[in-house]
Amino acid sequence: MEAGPTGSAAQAESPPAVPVLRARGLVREFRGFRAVDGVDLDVAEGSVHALVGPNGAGKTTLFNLLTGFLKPTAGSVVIDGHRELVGRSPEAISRLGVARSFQITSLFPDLTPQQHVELALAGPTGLGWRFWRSDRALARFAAPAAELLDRVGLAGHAGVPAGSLSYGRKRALELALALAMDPKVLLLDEPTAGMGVEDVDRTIELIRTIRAGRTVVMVEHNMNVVASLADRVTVLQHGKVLVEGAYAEIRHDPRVITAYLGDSDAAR
Amino acid sequence: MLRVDGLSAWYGEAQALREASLRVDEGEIVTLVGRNGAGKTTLLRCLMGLHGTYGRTSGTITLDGEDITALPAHLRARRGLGYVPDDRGIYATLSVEENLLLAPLVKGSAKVKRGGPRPWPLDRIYETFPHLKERRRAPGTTLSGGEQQMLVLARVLRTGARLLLCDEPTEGLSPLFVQRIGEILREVRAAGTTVLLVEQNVHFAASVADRHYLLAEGRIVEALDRDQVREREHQLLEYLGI
Amino acid sequence: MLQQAFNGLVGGSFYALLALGLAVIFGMLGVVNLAHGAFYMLGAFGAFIALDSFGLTFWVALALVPLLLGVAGAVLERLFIRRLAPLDPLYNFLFTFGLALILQDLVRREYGVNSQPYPRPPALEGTVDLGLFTYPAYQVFVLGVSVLMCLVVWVVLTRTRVGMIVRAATERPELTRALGIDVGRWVTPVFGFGIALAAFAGVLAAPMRAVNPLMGADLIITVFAVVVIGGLGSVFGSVAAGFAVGLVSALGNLYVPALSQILVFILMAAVLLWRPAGLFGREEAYR
Amino acid sequence: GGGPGGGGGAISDGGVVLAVLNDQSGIYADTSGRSTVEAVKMAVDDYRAKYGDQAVAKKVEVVAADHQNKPEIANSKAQELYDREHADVILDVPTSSAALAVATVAKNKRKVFIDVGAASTELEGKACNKYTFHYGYNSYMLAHGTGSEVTKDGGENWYIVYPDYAFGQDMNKTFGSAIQAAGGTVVQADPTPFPNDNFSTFLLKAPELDPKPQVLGTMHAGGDLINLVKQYNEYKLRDKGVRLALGLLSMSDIHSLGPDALAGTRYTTMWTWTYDDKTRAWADKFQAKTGKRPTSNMAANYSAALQYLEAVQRAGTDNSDKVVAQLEGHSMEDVFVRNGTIRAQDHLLLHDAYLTEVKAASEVKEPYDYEKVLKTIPAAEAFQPQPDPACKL
Amino acid sequence: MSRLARSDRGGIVLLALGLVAALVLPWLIYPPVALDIACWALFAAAVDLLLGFTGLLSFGHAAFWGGSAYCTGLLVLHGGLPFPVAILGGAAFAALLALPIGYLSVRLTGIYFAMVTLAFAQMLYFLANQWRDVTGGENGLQGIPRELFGLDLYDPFSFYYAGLPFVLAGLAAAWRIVRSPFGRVLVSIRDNPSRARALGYPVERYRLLAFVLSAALSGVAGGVFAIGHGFASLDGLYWTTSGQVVMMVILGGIGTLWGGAIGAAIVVQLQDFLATSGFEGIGIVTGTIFIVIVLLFRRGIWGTARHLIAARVSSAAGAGGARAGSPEPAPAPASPRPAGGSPDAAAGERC
Ligand SMILES: Nc1ncnc2c1ncn2[C@@H]1O[C@H](COP(=O)(O)OP(=O)(O)OP(=O)(O)O)[C@@H](O)[C@H]1O
Ligand SMILES: Nc1ncnc2c1ncn2[C@@H]1O[C@H](COP(=O)(O)OP(=O)(O)OP(=O)(O)O)[C@@H](O)[C@H]1O
Ligand SMILES: [Mg+2]
Ligand SMILES: [Mg+2]
Repeated sequence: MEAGPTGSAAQAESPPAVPVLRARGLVREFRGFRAVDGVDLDVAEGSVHALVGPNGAGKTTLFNLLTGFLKPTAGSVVIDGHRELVGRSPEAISRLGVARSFQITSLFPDLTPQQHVELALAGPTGLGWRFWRSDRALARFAAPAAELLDRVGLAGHAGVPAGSLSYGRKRALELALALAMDPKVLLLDEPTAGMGVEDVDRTIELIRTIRAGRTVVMVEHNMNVVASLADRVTVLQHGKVLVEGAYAEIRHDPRVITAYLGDSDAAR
Repeated sequence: MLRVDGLSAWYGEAQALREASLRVDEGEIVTLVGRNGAGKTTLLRCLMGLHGTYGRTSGTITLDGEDITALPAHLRARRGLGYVPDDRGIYATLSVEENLLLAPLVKGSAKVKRGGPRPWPLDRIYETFPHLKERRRAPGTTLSGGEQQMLVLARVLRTGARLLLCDEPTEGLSPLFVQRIGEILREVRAAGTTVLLVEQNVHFAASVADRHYLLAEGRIVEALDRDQVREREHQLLEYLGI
Repeated sequence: MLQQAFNGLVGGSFYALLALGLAVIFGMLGVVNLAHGAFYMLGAFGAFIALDSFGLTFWVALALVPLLLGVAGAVLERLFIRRLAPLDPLYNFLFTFGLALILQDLVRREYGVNSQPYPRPPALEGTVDLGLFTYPAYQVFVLGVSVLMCLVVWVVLTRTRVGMIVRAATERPELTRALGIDVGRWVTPVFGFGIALAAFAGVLAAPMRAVNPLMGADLIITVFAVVVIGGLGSVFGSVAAGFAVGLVSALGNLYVPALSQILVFILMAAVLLWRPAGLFGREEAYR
Repeated sequence: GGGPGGGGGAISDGGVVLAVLNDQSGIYADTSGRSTVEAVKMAVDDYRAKYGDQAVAKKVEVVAADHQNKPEIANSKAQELYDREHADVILDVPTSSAALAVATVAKNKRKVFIDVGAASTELEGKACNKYTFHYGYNSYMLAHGTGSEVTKDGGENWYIVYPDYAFGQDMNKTFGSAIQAAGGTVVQADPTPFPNDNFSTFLLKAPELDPKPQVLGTMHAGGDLINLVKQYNEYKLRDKGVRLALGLLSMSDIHSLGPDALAGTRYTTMWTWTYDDKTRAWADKFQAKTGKRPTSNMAANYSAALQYLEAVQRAGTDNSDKVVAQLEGHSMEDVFVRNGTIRAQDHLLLHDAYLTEVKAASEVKEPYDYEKVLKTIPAAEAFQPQPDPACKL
Repeated sequence: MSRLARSDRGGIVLLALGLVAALVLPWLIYPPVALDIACWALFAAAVDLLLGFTGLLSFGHAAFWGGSAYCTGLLVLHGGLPFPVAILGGAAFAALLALPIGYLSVRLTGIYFAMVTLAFAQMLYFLANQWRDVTGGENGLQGIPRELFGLDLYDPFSFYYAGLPFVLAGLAAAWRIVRSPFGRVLVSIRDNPSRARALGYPVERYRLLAFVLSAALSGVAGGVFAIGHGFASLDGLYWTTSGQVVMMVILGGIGTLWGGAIGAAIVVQLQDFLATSGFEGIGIVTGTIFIVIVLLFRRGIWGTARHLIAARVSSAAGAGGARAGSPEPAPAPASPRPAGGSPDAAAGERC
């Protein structure tokens, strides 16, 4: 599928006023090595914002900083214009409506996809603390969970332990989990990596449907995906922002081409 | 060089490979394509002798005329098989450089004829992958996803393995680097290395491969030969749902 | 005061040697060896038996006993530890717990609970002048030998290929095999070596400590605390913490004797509060 | 055993059952343990030999149980011994916590319990009861004799180190008051961790104290004691003018360290097999049966069993209350007990104790002949002069 | 879901059987021993709650069992409270104690957690040993009366029935916890903590609550035990107590909850037997049991039985196609080698 800028141009029409997620001067050092080096980032409400950049540019680290999995050496992250995220635990941040998927699949090998999603749905309700209730209370999430699994194409695998799913299906389940949390801001770390072409397309469709009413930030190396989904693209290099703009703008930027895209289209 | 005859593999009761047979000749790049869950990873693991912990297998694997079906993994590696696993397989407890230096070089012996690919010296690796040089003292798993992918590829290149079994080596790599990998694969082939490649990125697969095997539900359903590749690429893509 | 500090270091030598053995074994094999204390005890008994039944001197025992027990450890690894290695590490923890009980009881049945006599080696009877103070020669020897031992092990593990392979084999045995390394060949000697270290500490202890079946049982818990303080799985941390804990408990005995029993644990709690992974422990990376 | 207080008739359940409940697998297994059972059997033999057909207890059985040093096992086992094995008396119980637990059982079941091995004075203090007797020694006896005698012998200034648990704390207290009463001073008393294997801190400190102590008093036992003495010698404190006095020393400890390590060290004991011809004769008999020399604890159990049987004989029954009445205030004399009386107010056996010194290796003539009695401490001085007011029988 | 329902029904039958067994126990064996079994069974269930369902092996649960024993005893002795209240007080104390210990320990997992809890329990042991005025030191806290409103429950037979309700209530609570939404979260945390975190579950706090609940249940067990024996001793705080309860759990089967009761019955009976057998090798016997279970018998008794039954049921159902894994909490504790996380380790041999 040859995707052009057309798809994204249509959606880029409504430039929103307030950035829902705003990072200022984010720095993260690992024993003197600056993986993220003074990144400013504004993610507009309701947009799909892609983060691209060469390997090791600091994308995943930036994700970790945004979601509280790592503490920044310096800088701040604000959600909704007033709520500071730095200093909060990952779970607190996820309760504030910022959910993420992992670049490297991370699931509960013994639980079924159905149970995974139920668990994710139950998270914000506080049901998880009720040690005096029967676990049948979780049944009320069964139907929505099944529906979600259907949406990511896992309907036929809802009852199998996740450990025995193939890689691509695990990725789909990752996505379902992020969705289940119904986040305001959804951070997807390479959602299509390792997926077959068919699944990639389905995932693009899926992200398109779920973006309604929420903001999506994604790290992606697949330019087709970026092209067809992203309203805005930030290119990172060496922990700094190299360029930011719509896909159509950055794809011809010579700096981006030398640092990242390369000149051939061997990349899909 | 490599022959696989009637290879089947099970996970417990579930069969993941069904009588798969294939052949890889010296100096070619052969790809194995198929949808998620088709059994590609399983096949590579069987070739490497790593399926034993999951379940049973049957069939025979022959390398340079020697039946290696019952050979333990480390001896297969010494015979010249180099494995790039799909989960990368970086050691957290080793530094990047140690990750590189860990695997012993493939040496010529009575059983292994030499003359094929040379092991890559460390300098050449660092030249090719400058990222790795920069981070060579860091613990392996602190590398970014893409950097880890480079590291595993570099690791097998350094040993001078004669037959690379690569499970989705381009996954998570930037477009620029996917090109680089393509170049590297062509380069090592020129130096005499044989490659069996599992790929999802069909464009990439088509751009490097001499031949394709198509895997579906654990069966080899199609084999496209060197000359057929170009003309039937279209058909192939169609098959994969593109 | 200085003398007290020195004494603390001597006491710390035993912690350090035991912690080192523990760290080598579980940093490398992922096995927490609860029988480590029992092997320390066997080391001391080995020295005693060597002298009592075979007339072998301390010096011979110092070389021979760790060797023999190291071999025994290797056999143990081959027969049992290896079978449990692919499973949750808790199984090996429990296995070695059972082993410790058995070893202790076997020795007790044979030799009783009372301590066995063991003299100091004649060459180290006297005292040495250390400039600021004089000190029993044997204790100076113990400190010197342990420091040396720890240094050697540390260098081997971090600077040599052996250490690298062992670390790799610990983390991903399957994959390591696929890279052409015969993992099984490496793991066994490393386990044996860890045991030999414990036995070595035991032989060193025989002339200055009570040689009885229970001598290792209580020590081992303190050594656990030492390992936790030093940083989980960090060889360097374990050794450093071993000496540090020796120092702290010697000074604790001097200034706050009432607290001295729990000082180590208080120290451990403080370290955990401040750095959950221990002083030299590694933090997790999220991808 | 007979029903509590009931019946009055001769022997219940067809015989007298003596139960030895002690540690057969833990730290007391050597000083007490299974050899103690042999000692008790010897008492039964001697009783039979003495009374023959006249014996009230025609059938005497000895049973044994291992409490593994766990008070809860001692507790359940004691109940079981009384209920199911029909034990008429339980003997030994060398661990204080276990002994106290068994005392409660004895009280509730109204069956006799003669504790031999435990050092706690609580048995004749607030935990005392009508059916429980404390036989042999206690921490007062161990500490008081040594404390006052060594002080009188010129050891005026003391540095005391004691293990920081009940036994050590008691010993420290009694030692302190004995030393003071004899005109000495305790320069300092330090608790040490328990268990501990490194006493260097204390040993380095000892000669530096002001005024310099002449005596290092240690209240340790078992492995800790061995550690301490080994290190005491390592630092050559004797050469620096600091003598060693011990709270508790057993024959096997001396054996572990070798007599030279301890030569000249003083301590108090309730019995030693080398005391006189009578004790030696008994020890020979014991060795013939078990292959070992008897510890004082084994001898004490022999004596306790014998005296119990004698009391049954006098009472003409094994009824607990009647036997207790026979034991209370009774004066006795045997191979273990010299000048003994069981004090009626607190059921503590008062008897002679011995201030003892370890022989130098050159004086040792045969294996385990390590102890030299310096002075007999008369029964009236050896134990607490007054019963603990907390004891209400 | 129907599968779950079926296993629930089977569970009820088993529950009834267990209840009957609990009720007739003192008729079958010596009543004080029966009470010991009941207490240890609850203790084992509490430890299994942590080991089998949260993936944390505590080697320091003696702290809660023994700590509660002391507290219960003190409340009766000095507070003059009726023992049922004192037992609850003891459990509350254990829970309180578990807060700081848990707070420091739950950040660690696997064997490190075991080591740290072991060390803390040992610290408590030393404290109790030294703090003699309150605890009685090594002599223990003796002579705890057990009467209720003037009723003397000294007879172990009648006391068994006074203590049993506590044990049963504790077991029921453990069961409820495991089969609650909370329990489900615990299992997921056990399997992949950082994933659970990303789903919005504060992992440490969940572990801490599990730890505290487990401690409270251990406290109930320890309290009943103390009243039952009439004393609290240092021994209850010693690490061998922790070792013993872990042994019961693995003997019965990790993650089976009820297996612990079987383990408790066997170990207590064995100990009782060894005490009079004349075989002076309790350590050899216990050690051998440990080794044998760990090497050959990892599912434990209950686990093996359940596995066999499950296998028969599924083969009877003629399950075709892909074999679904058990939806119930896995019998094995935390996934093998949590550090590696690679599939080659994770999917490795399961017991
Ligand atoms: N550890 C396992 N246990 C049980 N079943 C497994 C396991 N690993 C894989 N499978 C199953 O085996 C089949 C083949 O899996 P495999 O991983 O080989 O597929 P793949 O072709 O590599 O897929 P992908 O492109 O997603 O990596 C799948 O149906 C999968 O669910
Ligand atoms: N815990 C860590 N300790 C040390 N260095 C780290 C750590 N985590 C990441 N790094 C380094 O920071 C840099 C950025 O890593 P990051 O994972 O953010 O890259 P990325 O942009 O996501 O790359 P990719 O596309 O390959 O996944 C890398 O060079 C990596 O080695
Ligand atoms: Mg990344
Ligand atoms: Mg795959």
